[in-house]
Amino acid sequence: MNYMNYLRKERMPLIWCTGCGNGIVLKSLLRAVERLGWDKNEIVMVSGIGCSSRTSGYVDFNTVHTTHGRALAFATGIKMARPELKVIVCSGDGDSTAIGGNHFIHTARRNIDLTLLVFNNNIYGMTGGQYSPTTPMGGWGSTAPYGNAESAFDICGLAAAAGASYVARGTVYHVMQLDKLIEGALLKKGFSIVEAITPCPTYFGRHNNQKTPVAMMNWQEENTVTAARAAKLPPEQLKGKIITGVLTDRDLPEYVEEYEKLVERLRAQDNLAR
Amino acid sequence: MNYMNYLRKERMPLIWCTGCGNGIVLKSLLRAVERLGWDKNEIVMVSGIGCSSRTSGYVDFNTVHTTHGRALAFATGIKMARPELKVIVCSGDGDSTAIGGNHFIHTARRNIDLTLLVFNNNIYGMTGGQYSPTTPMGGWGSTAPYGNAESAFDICGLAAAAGASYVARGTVYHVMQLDKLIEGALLKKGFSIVEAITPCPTYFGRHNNQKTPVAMMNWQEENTVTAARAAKLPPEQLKGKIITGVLTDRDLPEYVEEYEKLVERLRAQDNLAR
Amino acid sequence: MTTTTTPRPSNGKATTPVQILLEAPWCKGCAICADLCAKNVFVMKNNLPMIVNLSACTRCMLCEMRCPDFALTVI
Amino acid sequence: MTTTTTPRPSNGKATTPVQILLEAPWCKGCAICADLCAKNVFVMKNNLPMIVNLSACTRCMLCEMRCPDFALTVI
Amino acid sequence: MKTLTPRTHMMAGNTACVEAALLAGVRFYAGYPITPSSEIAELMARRLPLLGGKFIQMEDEIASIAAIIGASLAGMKAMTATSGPGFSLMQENLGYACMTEVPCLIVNVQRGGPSTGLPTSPAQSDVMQARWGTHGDHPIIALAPSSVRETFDETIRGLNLSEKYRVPVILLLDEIVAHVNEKVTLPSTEEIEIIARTKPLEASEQYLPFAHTASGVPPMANIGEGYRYHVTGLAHDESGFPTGEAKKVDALIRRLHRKIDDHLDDIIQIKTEYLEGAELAVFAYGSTARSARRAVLMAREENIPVCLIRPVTLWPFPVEQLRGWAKQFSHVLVPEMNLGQMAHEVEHAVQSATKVVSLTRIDGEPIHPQQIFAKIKELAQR
Amino acid sequence: MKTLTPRTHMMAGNTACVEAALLAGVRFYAGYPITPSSEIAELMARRLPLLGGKFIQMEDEIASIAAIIGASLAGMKAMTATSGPGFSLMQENLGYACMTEVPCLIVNVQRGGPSTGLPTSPAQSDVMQARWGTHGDHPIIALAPSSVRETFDETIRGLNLSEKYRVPVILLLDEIVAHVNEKVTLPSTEEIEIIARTKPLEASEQYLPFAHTASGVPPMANIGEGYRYHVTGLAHDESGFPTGEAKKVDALIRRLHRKIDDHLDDIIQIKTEYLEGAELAVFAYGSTARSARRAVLMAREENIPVCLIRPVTLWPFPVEQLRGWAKQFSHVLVPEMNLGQMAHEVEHAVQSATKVVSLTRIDGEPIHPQQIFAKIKELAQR
Amino acid sequence: MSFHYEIRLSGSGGQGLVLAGHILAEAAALYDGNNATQSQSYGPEARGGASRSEVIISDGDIDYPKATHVDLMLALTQQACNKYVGDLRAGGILLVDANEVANLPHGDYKIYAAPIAQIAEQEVGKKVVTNMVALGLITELSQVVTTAAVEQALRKRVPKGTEEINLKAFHKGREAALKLQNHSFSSTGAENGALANEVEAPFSLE
Amino acid sequence: MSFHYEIRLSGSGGQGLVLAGHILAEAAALYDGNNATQSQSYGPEARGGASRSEVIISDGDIDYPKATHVDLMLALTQQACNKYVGDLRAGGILLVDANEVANLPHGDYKIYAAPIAQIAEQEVGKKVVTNMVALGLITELSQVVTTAAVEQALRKRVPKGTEEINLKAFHKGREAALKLQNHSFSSTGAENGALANEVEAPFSLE
Ligand SMILES: Cc1ncc(C[n+]2csc(CCOP(=O)(O)OP(=O)(O)O)c2C)c(N)n1
Ligand SMILES: Cc1ncc(C[n+]2csc(CCOP(=O)(O)OP(=O)(O)O)c2C)c(N)n1
Ligand code: SF4
Ligand code: SF4
Ligand code: SF4
Ligand code: SF4
Ligand code: SF4
Ligand code: SF4
Ligand SMILES: [Mg+2]
Ligand SMILES: [Mg+2]
Repeated sequence: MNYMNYLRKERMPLIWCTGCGNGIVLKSLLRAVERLGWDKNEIVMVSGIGCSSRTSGYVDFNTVHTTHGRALAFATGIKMARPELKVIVCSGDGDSTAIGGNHFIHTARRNIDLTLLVFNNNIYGMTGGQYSPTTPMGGWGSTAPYGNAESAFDICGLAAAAGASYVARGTVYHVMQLDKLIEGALLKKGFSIVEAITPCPTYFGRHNNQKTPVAMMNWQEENTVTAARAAKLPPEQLKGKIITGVLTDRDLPEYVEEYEKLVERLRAQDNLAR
Repeated sequence: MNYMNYLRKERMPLIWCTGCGNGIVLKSLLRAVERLGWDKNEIVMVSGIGCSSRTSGYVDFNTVHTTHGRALAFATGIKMARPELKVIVCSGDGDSTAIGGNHFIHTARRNIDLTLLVFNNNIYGMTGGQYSPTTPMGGWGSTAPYGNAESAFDICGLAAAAGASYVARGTVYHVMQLDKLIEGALLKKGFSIVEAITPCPTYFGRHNNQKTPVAMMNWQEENTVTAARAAKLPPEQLKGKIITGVLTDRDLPEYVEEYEKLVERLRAQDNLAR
Repeated sequence: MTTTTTPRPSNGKATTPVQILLEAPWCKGCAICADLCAKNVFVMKNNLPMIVNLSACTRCMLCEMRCPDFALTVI
Repeated sequence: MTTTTTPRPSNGKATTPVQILLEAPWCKGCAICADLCAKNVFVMKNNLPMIVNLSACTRCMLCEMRCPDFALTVI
Repeated sequence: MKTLTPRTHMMAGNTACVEAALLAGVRFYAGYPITPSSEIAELMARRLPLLGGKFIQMEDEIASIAAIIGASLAGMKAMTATSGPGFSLMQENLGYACMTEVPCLIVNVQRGGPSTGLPTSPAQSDVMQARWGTHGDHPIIALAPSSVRETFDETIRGLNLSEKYRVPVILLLDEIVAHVNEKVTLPSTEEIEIIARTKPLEASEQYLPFAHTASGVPPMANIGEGYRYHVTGLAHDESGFPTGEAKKVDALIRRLHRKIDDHLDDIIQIKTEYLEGAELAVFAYGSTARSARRAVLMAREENIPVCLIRPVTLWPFPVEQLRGWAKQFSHVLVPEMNLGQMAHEVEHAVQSATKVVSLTRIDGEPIHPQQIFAKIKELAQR
Repeated sequence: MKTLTPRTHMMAGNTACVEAALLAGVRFYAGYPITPSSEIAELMARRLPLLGGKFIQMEDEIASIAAIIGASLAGMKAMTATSGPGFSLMQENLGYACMTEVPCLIVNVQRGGPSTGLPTSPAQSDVMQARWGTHGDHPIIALAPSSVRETFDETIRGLNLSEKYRVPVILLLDEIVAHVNEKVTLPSTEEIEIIARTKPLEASEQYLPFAHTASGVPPMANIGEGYRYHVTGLAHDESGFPTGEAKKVDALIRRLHRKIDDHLDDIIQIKTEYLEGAELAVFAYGSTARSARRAVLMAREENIPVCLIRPVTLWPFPVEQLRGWAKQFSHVLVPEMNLGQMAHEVEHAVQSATKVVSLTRIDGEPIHPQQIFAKIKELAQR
Repeated sequence: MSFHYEIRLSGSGGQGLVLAGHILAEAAALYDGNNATQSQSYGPEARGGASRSEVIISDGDIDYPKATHVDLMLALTQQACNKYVGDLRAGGILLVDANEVANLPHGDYKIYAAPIAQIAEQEVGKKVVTNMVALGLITELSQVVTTAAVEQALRKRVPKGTEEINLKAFHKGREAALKLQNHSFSSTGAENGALANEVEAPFSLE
Repeated sequence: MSFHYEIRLSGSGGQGLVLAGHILAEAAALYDGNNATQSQSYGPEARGGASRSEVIISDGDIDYPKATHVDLMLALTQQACNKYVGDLRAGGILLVDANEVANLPHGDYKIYAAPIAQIAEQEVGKKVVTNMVALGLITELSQVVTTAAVEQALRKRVPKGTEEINLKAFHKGREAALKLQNHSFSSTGAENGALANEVEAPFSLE
């Protein structure tokens, strides 16, 4: 496919570091959009602040680069105002689960029809490698020089517990799978989230024994198990492994629709009253 | 027991409405404290803003009535600063899961050794009955005059997914069970939370077909199933039911302890280096 | 402070007399004590619980535990 | 823009010639394309992927899909 | 019994605010309840669905202002309402709205502060915060009506200014104006002017969403109208993309201010009574202006030559107007339910052309006319 | 090669801030990273565990300030650091610290605003926000050092003032002061005065945690020391419990201000060079004062009678000092990396005793000495 | 001739005094053609304590919307009476519920005591209409609103289907007032402090 | 005699120029006893673009800590050269990596071109010490710091165990400078615009 149909070419090359996985996620998203044949005028990309949140600057959609952690709340306003728009939110692990954690769980609870792509590089890339809520315990961060003492979030588990319709996890190594997961998310009615595991070679890899972008890609290969396979493996073989695939896919009431049902109910009552 | 040993008698009577369940939760907590024989000087009660958060004004502990939604963050500072203190947080459903949702999930993730009591009355009582993240879909709130279009949180499910060690749910009707749940929470190392279902007759009951405090108590009786019994019942019999009991109880790394281990590791290295 | 004392009937359980104390100024008349007592020990009168059947009391303590306003004490 | 064209070897799969295009100014030399290509089609040279074995290419597209910088195109 | 026009009602300020906003075209409300603003949310929840609009209660105030900015970008007139603590939380995104030039209305029904303070008591202690609460240099419009009818008018005017200048506008009510029920006769719809944002005329390719136009205000395309531009809180150039180039940054920030500074006449509303020949002035706003007016009337009855200066626009501050009148007065008395926040600005404006006397109250009680009257008498005798 | 004292280092402002804080006894840091303040968090994360202190990275800035207030209540000296966007988010709880009188230090390393603005560029555009960012009337202390050494000193002084007056103190750095590495010779520990909060002497039963003492500052018991009192952001009486009684509320809010207003001499630091006989003044703070100093030296070489006035304490504002000197100057030039925020305050203070000329820059570039010098020359010729 | 009349309705939350105030103000402003304001006060954070609702009626502008020289005050509870009587002007009317307010304040007041809640309960059959009984009393005692205007405002304001019972209560109140009109008295008052420890009635935002 | 000397080190992120600046400044300030400041600039939000580190050395106070009349500028990449050469004063020294900077700027500069990275790679054996090679060149070309001071500062600043290789690189740089010293030249320059589309090197906070 010709990615350039969806990019603001004059903004290229990308700002990201050598081997940063953000571009791979972006490409996967664009392929999904192309397959779905969506009209660029109807797509809105909303992002927060972070390396990954810079994605919105490159795509030729309606793009809103908001404040740190708040992208989902802005996106909720956009979607409510114009439900016919397709709203995609790009966000980092910090943006969506640290400062933005509350909007994350509430968007999931309302199950509003948005798609969230979490670029999970297990670190705050933009600000120089501080540990994030997904940095593994014991891992390095510039604010965890002796190893991180905090437990990490399972982003997907949290999204499911909060009420999201569709929850999936993929990696940039397994790019074909990622394409499918994102496409599934875009098609799903309700809140859909894809956690894309992506390398930050500059801060995460360099200090966490994955010295090169390629090493980080290979690490992904070695440490992931698909949900389908995982179901068949004994727990001890899953220790420390990342489970990929569609983890939750269910039909739950979607907020905008529920709201519109309410309006229609009122209209009907109103007509009745006349 | 003589509750007065733990109360600031000069602040009585309680500010709460007739039949408000907050006092029942408070009593249950005091009984648990008495059974444990804790020293009042070592107990800190931290609360946010809301009817339930007024609890801190009545108890003869070290009490901090903070800002709306932030009690857990204040409590984290207190606990980190003085780990030997027993820190109990009292909060409403709105305080802890609406505006305070982010601190809720992060406190759970860090699994810091605090106990959180959520007074869940399914509404914002203090400000006049607006719907909360736990108001059932279709229920009334002063901002949901036609019925709430949002899905509700499962507070306990969320806490567990975020990483809490101990998660339990009780009701003020089942007050003996509540005592045990709270005692279990106080004793647990790590983040422990008890969701206490409690009536707000003034706003929730009045408008949601539970006209009196007694009707609300009876509603609790009729609509709860213990986790033990629930395990044996078919799903269709559990529909709409509230599951009570200890829902999660596990040993996970506790933050303050992990931090102190880190400090010790550093000390050891330091000694080695000398 | 209303104090009502009566010897417990010898139903094979406790033998000390039950006392139920009401801190009337704190009672808000919610009727939880009265309506949820399995033994119908109280009736509500003038917005306050009035003891009408103390002898039936099993000292289960539930009325005390459920009184939201620290107004009832069973001893 | 480096354009390399070669007829595909007839290994029973595709028959049109594979082309791999590099938008050199966008390439940052991460080596993902080169090191992860199962067929070792590239080697890194001067921080850029250099095609050394185009005939081995199976047109799996993975190098293109994984190039983070939109620098590689396989056609 | 007299017959009144059907536009005469007993109404509270919070209600008037909602009715005016709906009339002005607000169709999106996001908020988080807080006393004494909650009635605005409650009424919106009741009214909006019936008008095909959207009401959403967000998880907090940060999300609330974010949602209205989003909705406004998508083309809806949008607003929120809160009080001090919530207003503090909105500051970051308020700055975002300034920087990205997104029209919206933020109502702050002031209550006693700081912190949780006195949640049900009136105050006027967020007026400086309204100007300076968010980080970085930014322009702001803030309006402070004194009556229910004026709340109605200023809500509409605030929304109009917001759309016209692409700025967030802050409506500063206080608990008294918000909650008092009084008799109002609303204007007929023909009397009401409603302004909508200017749309671009050029094609998408030529469109500069943050153009340095002569007026300072760039036309605004809504999301979904085919313009596909970029919106960011980073310093940006006319096209909307981030820039760190000093010249472009300078041009942006100065234009943001120019939008307001070049249109002071349009934005500033300041009302006076008995100005002519007055030797003393009372400068008062919001509900305090009601007490001040009563006090001025009492003083006039005793032939004290005192006038009332009543700014309805608090920001931009009416510096020129005050400076023009200042010489005429021996004193300007500034009663306010705070510790002299506007008195400081008055003092700055008049530059020792007259003495400024600050009358403060921060105990949760409104300032009584008698208190102001006593002070006027004292000043008249100096 | 010369031999220097072991206290001489090349050090950046952010580093000096950390070292000073640790020396002054800070043992608790909670923060959320943000450019250009992140080095403070990173250094704290490295240093605190080695000193038995606690470092925690919170989920956001709201939680960060909440955690330090909690830790301070529990008896630890505590601080956080952030920049504009995070500082905006801290406003609600900053007001809580003011209301509950909890000592703590908040560092705001200023960067270009509004909104995300210019994250890596210097600015001084949060000085008004530092004063007025939270809702409600509240007093504040804000300090703005110009050099690395002064950052060291003011960090200690800030912590001291915070403990002494039971107030949150804001240290306003800018990106330049924070990031420049320069040669500093630190004071020896004997030269450093460290102040800790006053503890109550009375028994728990007699203790009034918010007593209206003569100094205005009530002694403070830490959590766990047996005093078991109540802390609330609601208006409260001397015992700490909520009250709505007008008299008590009034007494509380006025005492909170009195604490500061009665101790201006202790709190205000303002430095001058060449004041005597000067006919022109440059009023500058933070890193801009460095350029101003250079410009003044250049002008002095051309025999222009200009002086430098350099406030280190920005809030409370040195009104009296300025007012005292004002008559001596034909002009006061106020260069600052914002649109004239302090120039406005200077203008207020001098009350037309002298003309105030504002020199502004908001494009992410520091103000160059040459730019100030040119302006001085121009003013000298007027 | 210009007039300015201040009415304060006090009691505990949930007694419908805000509604009564609304009706009074609307009657005066919308149907009698005067000006009127109505306002209420809350305790901290909306819970707790005595509650009051105030109505000012005037034929001129009403600048200051809070009552300060109250012409007529209603007190349905002792606590409210104690707390709010301070602003009642000398010579003003104090209307109390005879069964609730035992300790009458000391002062130059015209005091009327009627068993207001009891009338509602026994003569109308519903305690919730206590506020309307009080409204009837106030209408007659104050003479600042016309009966017809109050009737109209009341019909508009009360929930549909409850108009008649509310009107009945209103008229019972008026009748009680007519009986009382010659029976006002003053009191030497009791110490207010005596009641300090009394339970605070819960308050709910109406 | 008073002096004030401004050095700008430019290249792309990750080339260790901040460290080189630190060493230079510490050498001057801590071991030569002068004053010095060191500062660096970042792109927006810490990512992207060319990077620079600046050192000012003086025997007096350094008020303004940013370089404005640069006496010596190092450019390790073409992009950095284009972007930052503007502040190089007339007659100032421009030191470029000969293999990287093909288009030399037009101007009254003393230009020295050395294969800096190549020296590191080939003569020292590690490309990462490019910064230390540059440091050696600068030490000799500028003559504002003593070799001994730089050696001391370098030993203190580089990671333990790498002192020798870094020192080796430093001295290789010095040697290169000594060879070059008579080989500066000026250039008529190329159009800068030609390179506008070139890739921006990634930047990382060091
Ligand atoms: C309110 C606020 N706090 C902090 C920051 C600083 N900040 C910018 S991005 C970021 C974290 C980025 O991490 P993540 O979201 O994981 O994105 P990444 O850069 O790793 O893609 C932080 C802390 C900010 N811009 N605003
Ligand atoms: C920042 C902020 N926003 C809003 C409020 C207003 N407020 C006070 S309590 C409350 C909700 C209370 O609900 P909950 O936590 O469930 O407590 P409850 O009163 O039901 O016990 C709200 C919205 C506030 N005080 N501060
Ligand atoms: S810092 Fe990390 S996340 Fe950011 S651009 Fe570089 S590699 Fe990517
Ligand atoms: S409003 Fe509800 S939660 Fe609050 S005190 Fe009354 S009954 Fe309890
Ligand atoms: S103790 Fe039990 S049986 Fe006795 S009165 Fe109370 S509830 Fe009834
Ligand atoms: S439960 Fe308590 S408050 Fe309720 S009626 Fe009984 S004694 Fe009174
Ligand atoms: S398409 Fe596949 S086989 Fe061909 S070069 Fe790319 S990765 Fe290698
Ligand atoms: S993957 Fe792309 S950026 Fe990386 S080396 Fe290959 S072409 Fe260059
Ligand atoms: Mg990240
Ligand atoms: Mg609640």
